Amino acid sequence: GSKDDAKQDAPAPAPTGEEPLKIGLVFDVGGRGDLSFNDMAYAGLERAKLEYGDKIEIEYLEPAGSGDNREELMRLLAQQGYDLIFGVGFMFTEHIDKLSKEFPDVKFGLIDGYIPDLTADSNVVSLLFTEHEGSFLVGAAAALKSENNSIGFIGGMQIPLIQKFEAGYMAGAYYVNPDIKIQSDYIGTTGDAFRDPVKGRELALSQYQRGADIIYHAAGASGTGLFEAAVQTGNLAIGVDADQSLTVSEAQRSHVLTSMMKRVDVAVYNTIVDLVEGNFEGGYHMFGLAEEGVGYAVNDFNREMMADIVDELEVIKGKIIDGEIVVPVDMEDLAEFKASLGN
Amino acid sequence: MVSRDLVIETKGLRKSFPGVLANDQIDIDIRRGEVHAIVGENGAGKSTLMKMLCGLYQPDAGEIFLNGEKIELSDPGKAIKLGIGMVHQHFMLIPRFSVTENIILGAENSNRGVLNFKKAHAEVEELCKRYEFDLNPKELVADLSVGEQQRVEILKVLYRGAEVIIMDEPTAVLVPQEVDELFKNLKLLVEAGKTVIFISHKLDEVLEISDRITVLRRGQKIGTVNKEDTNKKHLAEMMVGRPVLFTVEKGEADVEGTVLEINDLHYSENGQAILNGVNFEVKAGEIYGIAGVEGNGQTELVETIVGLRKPASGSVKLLGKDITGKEVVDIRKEGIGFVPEDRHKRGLVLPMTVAENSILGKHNSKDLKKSLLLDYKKIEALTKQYITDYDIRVSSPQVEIGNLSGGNQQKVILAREFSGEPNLIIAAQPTRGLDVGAIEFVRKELVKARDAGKAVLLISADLEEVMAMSDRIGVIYNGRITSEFLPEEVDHQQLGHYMLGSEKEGAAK
Amino acid sequence: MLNELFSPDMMASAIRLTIPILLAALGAIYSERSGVVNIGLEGMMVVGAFWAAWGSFNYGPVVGILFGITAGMVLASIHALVTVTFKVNQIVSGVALNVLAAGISRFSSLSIFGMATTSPHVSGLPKMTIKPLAEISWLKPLVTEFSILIPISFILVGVTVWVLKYTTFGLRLRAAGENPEAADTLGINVFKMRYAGIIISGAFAGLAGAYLSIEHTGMYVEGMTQGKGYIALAAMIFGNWSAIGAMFAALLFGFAEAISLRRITTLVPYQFIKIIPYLLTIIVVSGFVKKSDPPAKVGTNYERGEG
Amino acid sequence: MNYKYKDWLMQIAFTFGAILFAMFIGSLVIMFIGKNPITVYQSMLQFTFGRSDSIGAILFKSTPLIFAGLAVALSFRVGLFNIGAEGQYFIGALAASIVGFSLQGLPWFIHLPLVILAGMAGGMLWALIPALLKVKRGAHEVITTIMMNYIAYSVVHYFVADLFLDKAQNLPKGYGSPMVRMPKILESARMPTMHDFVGIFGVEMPRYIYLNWFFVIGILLAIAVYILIWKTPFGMEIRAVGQNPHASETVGIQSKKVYLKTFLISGAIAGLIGLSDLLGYIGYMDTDFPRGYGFTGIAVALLANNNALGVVLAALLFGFLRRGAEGLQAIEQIPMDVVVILEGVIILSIVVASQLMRRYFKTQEKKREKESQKTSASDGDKEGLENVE
Ligand SMILES: Nc1ncnc2c1ncn2[C@@H]1O[C@H](COP(=O)(O)OP(=O)(O)OP(=O)(O)O)[C@@H](O)[C@H]1O
Ligand SMILES: Nc1ncnc2c1ncn2[C@@H]1O[C@H](COP(=O)(O)OP(=O)(O)OP(=O)(O)O)[C@@H](O)[C@H]1O
Ligand SMILES: [Mg+2]
Ligand SMILES: [Mg+2]
Repeated sequence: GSKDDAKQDAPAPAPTGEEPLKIGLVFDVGGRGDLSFNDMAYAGLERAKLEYGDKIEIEYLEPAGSGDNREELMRLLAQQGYDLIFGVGFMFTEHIDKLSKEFPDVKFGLIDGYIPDLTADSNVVSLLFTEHEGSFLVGAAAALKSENNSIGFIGGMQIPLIQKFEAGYMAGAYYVNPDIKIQSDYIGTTGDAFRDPVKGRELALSQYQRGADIIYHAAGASGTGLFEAAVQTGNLAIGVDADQSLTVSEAQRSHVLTSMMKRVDVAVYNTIVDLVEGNFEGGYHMFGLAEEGVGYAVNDFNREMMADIVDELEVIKGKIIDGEIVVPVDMEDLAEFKASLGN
Repeated sequence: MVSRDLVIETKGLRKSFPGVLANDQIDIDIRRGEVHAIVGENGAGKSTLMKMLCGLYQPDAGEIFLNGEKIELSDPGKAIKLGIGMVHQHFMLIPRFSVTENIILGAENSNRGVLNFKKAHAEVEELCKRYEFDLNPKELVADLSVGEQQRVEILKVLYRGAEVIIMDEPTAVLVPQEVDELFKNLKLLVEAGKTVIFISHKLDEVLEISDRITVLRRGQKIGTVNKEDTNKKHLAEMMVGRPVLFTVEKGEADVEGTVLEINDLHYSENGQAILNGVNFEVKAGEIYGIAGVEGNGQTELVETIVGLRKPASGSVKLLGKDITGKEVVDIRKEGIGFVPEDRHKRGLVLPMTVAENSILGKHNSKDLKKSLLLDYKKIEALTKQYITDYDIRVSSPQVEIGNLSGGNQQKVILAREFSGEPNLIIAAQPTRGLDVGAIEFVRKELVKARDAGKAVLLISADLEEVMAMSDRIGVIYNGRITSEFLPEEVDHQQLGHYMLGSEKEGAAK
Repeated sequence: MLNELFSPDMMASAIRLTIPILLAALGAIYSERSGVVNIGLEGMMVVGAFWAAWGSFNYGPVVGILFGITAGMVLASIHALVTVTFKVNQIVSGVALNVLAAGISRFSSLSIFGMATTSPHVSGLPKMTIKPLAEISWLKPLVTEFSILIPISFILVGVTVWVLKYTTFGLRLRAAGENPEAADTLGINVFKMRYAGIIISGAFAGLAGAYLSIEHTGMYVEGMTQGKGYIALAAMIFGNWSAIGAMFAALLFGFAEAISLRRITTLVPYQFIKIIPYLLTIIVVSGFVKKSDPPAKVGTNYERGEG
Repeated sequence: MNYKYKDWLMQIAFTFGAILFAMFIGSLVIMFIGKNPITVYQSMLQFTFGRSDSIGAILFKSTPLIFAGLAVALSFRVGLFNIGAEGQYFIGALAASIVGFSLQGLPWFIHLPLVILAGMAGGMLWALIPALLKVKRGAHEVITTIMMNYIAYSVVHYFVADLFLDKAQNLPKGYGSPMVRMPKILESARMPTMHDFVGIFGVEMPRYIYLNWFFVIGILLAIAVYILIWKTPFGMEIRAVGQNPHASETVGIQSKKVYLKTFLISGAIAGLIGLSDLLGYIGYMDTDFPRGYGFTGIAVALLANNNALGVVLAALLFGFLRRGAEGLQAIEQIPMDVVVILEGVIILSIVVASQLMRRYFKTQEKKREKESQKTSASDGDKEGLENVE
């Protein structure tokens, strides 16, 4: 696989005579191949490798199934002199906090996690996304496209991160159509919820059968079950994190309305570029709508489907960027938001 | 030279297990159409010899001839093909299978792997009819009595067309009526030209049924005798190597107050009444024997007395104290020694050591503890005491008890249950499966206990034992003590009669 | 609300969720009836799911299913070797196999698909619809677009009952689990029977895995078995080691799981909806236990007396 | 004695044989991915034993497994199969962390023991339900404990994500995601690491090794369990009921009570499994709390043949493998899965080898027993009758 290729290139010393920069990445549980979150991080890594070739050396690791050795793996990379190490997911927050102090010379990229009081001089950069804003747009898209006035949401586990997706999505839908019916459910109560396509499919079917005609998921690999259900019932689905129209099977493609893109790849890539160019800065990097860090996907497969609503979505997007619309991040905010719509 | 009328002949058979020479230089000859008995003490090597004849074990040396031809019995299947079948001491049946399923297993008559039950049932019925076996082919073996189960075992062998039928201690588990039934069947078999090899510890039976008798001792053949040329005493001497006493020497009972008093005890299970108002009492210094055909509530009766089962109504009093329905621990505290009928299931924890088994149940007593921990020194000393007192043959108290022979296992139970001065001893089938020497010992111990003023309740399916041991006899039938006798009042025949349901006039309580 | 909960759609969902449990539970019956506890079902499902996806990816669904079955059988053969031949504790072996299966699948997935946790999308068998019945509205969800493995699974229940009860093989298999010594003295090769029982159970578990990956979801995802192997074992125990019993137990699990996926109120925290299947199982096993009645010698390895 | 010495040699030979066999199979896997097994093993050994931090890491990793193995082994001794250690430690850790963050102002010598007790109580509570159902209703403990595991995950999630989610993580609104965890456990309830202690002996353990006193507690507990099982009357009851409940009842042991008590003790021990991580390392309960120790505990217990002291060794073996796995992954770039495969193979080959060994010893013992029986029996009556025919 590509991993070996990467390794084979590595030993050859860079022609400049400079040591290549060593970049490491530790995945969230589930690892590569989830077609969404982790794969996006990997895509960023790969793109950097492709563009910088000999200047960098990459390595990625997957924690044990139980996830209890994240910190150890990162430390091992740090000890081996890696220059920049990514932790994919907020679960790394605490570990990176510790490690950054233990290894002041190593730089860390933390995706989704927030460590207080970072500055530009810190050796940690928090890479943060406004998933609720992107979700707002696909929620609006769903509401605009729904024929039954009924849509659905499927989350992996009910945790603040996923609830951000949920709240944004619902708000977007209500914004377009305050009377829309929204079903929402979660798959499970452990990390396994993000890799249970069986429940993903059944949950999706149950929502479709109860009237929803478009469902948005934030459930990692479980989401593949949603696409299967969409095909079976002839309805639409909305992907997450990556542009999932590109990765689903041919039959499923026409059932993917759009995807809420969370550009983890961009975040990873940019951070590497900064390091290579000598511009690395610690602190917080926000990836919002304005930065194209989140957004909705339009591609060759859904362009037609989206044609009639893109204009409206762009208008909404502008309003969010301008601050005219403040997208709720949790259920409390959502209730307020909904109430404000009523007036 | 091999003579024509010999079915089986062995020459110099030898079989050893790690550390034991179970069979050594065994030459036997079995004649066609005879009942040939093999006798010997526990561990003499009888079962081993038979297992070699049926292909279960391979001899280390020596030869086996069938009808004059040398044969190799590499596995039981081969022996069956050659017409040698074995009925094992511990039944090899599957309780959850029907009679037919048990019988045809391994010799199924099938159409491309599909069983034809109709045909199989018919075949089994046909066999039953021919040898006068009373069995329902469709019944589950679990629902059969021990005697019936044995018939299934025999049918299994016959179904496979066996000419030679080997039976390992077939009567050990049977009640007298069933033994009669079995012997009737055996005679029919012999008449039909089959040959029977028969192992037993009960010399009376051996003398009754067999034509010739071979005696083994410590793995060696001591000799073969014609029935006419021998008697019980002679046989026993050959087996044990010394004279054996058959009568239990016991003096007059010195009876004192009532120890155990049972009043109108009822017990039922799954809606079926098993004890229907049992009444009797056992006094200090006497042996009260309960005679009865198995399955008339004996097991349930003793288990209710010791607290393993909870009675529906009625009372059990020990030395005047009501112990009805109490927990086993509490009842035992009142002074009961209990020798259960199934020593492997209820009597011992086989994977534990002799020492541990010797103190089981007393493990909480202060004498055996040092603060919170068990005092293994004391336990070991106590066990060693038991080992000498009860002549238990074992190298050390730390041996797993499962390695001991049945007789020695039973002695450990006796030692445990008799020590600690119980007021009442309940002994259920205490000599089952034991050899004459061990039986002698167990009986002596029971008498000793009685002479020491304890009350002894003896339950035995062995009529002879009940008659010889008891000071009073109660007959149990259908969950009730239907009659009581003094041993001199009745003989075998009569007792058998009562056991089948007749009641002594005016005796029912 | 209630009729929404117990709609035909929901029944169809319940049946789909029943199938993997049912198949693995049927497999467990063969193994346990031969006298061997198979806690490695979970692992056998995992390899079944993976290799079925691989087979289907390369050669289409039929081959995929065969691969899934074969993979389950291969893993089961190890269980047989270790427990029957080497007489290792059956539970240890099963636990180790589950570890092994997880490692092997992840490793293979990485080497073959370049991804540790998922396969590409793969096709399943053509879905079936029973046209005339589909007209009846309350039957429609049950008879349209269903996987052919669903009816096959229920047929396999009947087949299992029949094999165990009415064939020589079944009789001997059960004998090996009830009284291996007796079977041995009757010339039955206990070891062979136990190998057969275990390997058949591997085939069933592999099929269950194949159903999950290629029939239900259309791809392999690591961890997609979600402990169904253990649940299947529970279903088999609860079904009292009989195929019919296991079927009802599996249906109960499937039904409860389907309920837990149809939240109709947000009043109860969702975590408590998710425990419905497990809670229901506990209630049922504690409320309606008949005396459970395992094969007499299940869990114990057989050794010939001589030794 | 002579045979003892021979037995020892055999034991060592078998163990080595097992490890060699496992390494052989492992070599095949390693060669399959195009690496040289010799160098891989070499670097694994170097990594695990040649580094000052790895020893500490191994001991730390084995700590939860000691408790897990003990919990499972104890239940096996009484003939029950506690698959529920998994759920029990989750609830134990949950209870411990609630006590750990909520009781403020206590000195450590009160707070820490309280937290540990809470952990044990949590585990016990979760074991109580299956135990009661087993004893009162005859519900099969394998089924009920599996179900209780799933329920535990949900309950923990409810507590962590809904009820006690730590709101004090001040994120800028809209950006990033808070950790899904409860408030941090107070310092007064944290288990100190063993740095200072090993420092006394001149060993300098890196700060990031979280080896803490739970390791010592685990070893002491193993000894305690050993004594409980082999030296106390109750232990004797446990073994007796485990091996023959009928006979036990006949001699007056109340098997149901023994089942119940043993299962509760097992649950209490299981409640400790997660505490080394919780109090010695992570410091808070989250939805990502390490899973799977309960299941690994089954392998540990059975590998140790349910022997309490063997559990410690088996747990150390697993700790070694897991530490080695990290090294292989980070240094040799060998995917973690290869190590998972190795783990499975090693369990299998060790149990096969130890089974062969056990059988060998059993026959040896029998042989000795039979020999001594024969000699003790044959000196009684030598005269015997001559062949009579
Ligand atoms: N499978 C075996 N392994 C080891 N030793 C055995 C085995 N079977 C029998 N023995 C030993 O061989 C000797 C003969 O045993 P065998 O079972 O033949 O005696 P037996 O005459 O049938 O005794 P019993 O009257 O008690 O049935 C005994 O010392 C016994 O302990
Ligand atoms: N498989 C075996 N391995 C070792 N020893 C055995 C084996 N089978 C039997 N023995 C030994 O053979 C002897 C006699 O065995 P047997 O089964 O005939 O028991 P027994 O003494 O007749 O007792 P019981 O009648 O209560 O079963 C015992 O010492 C027993 O330990
Ligand atoms: Mg015998
Ligand atoms: Mg005997």
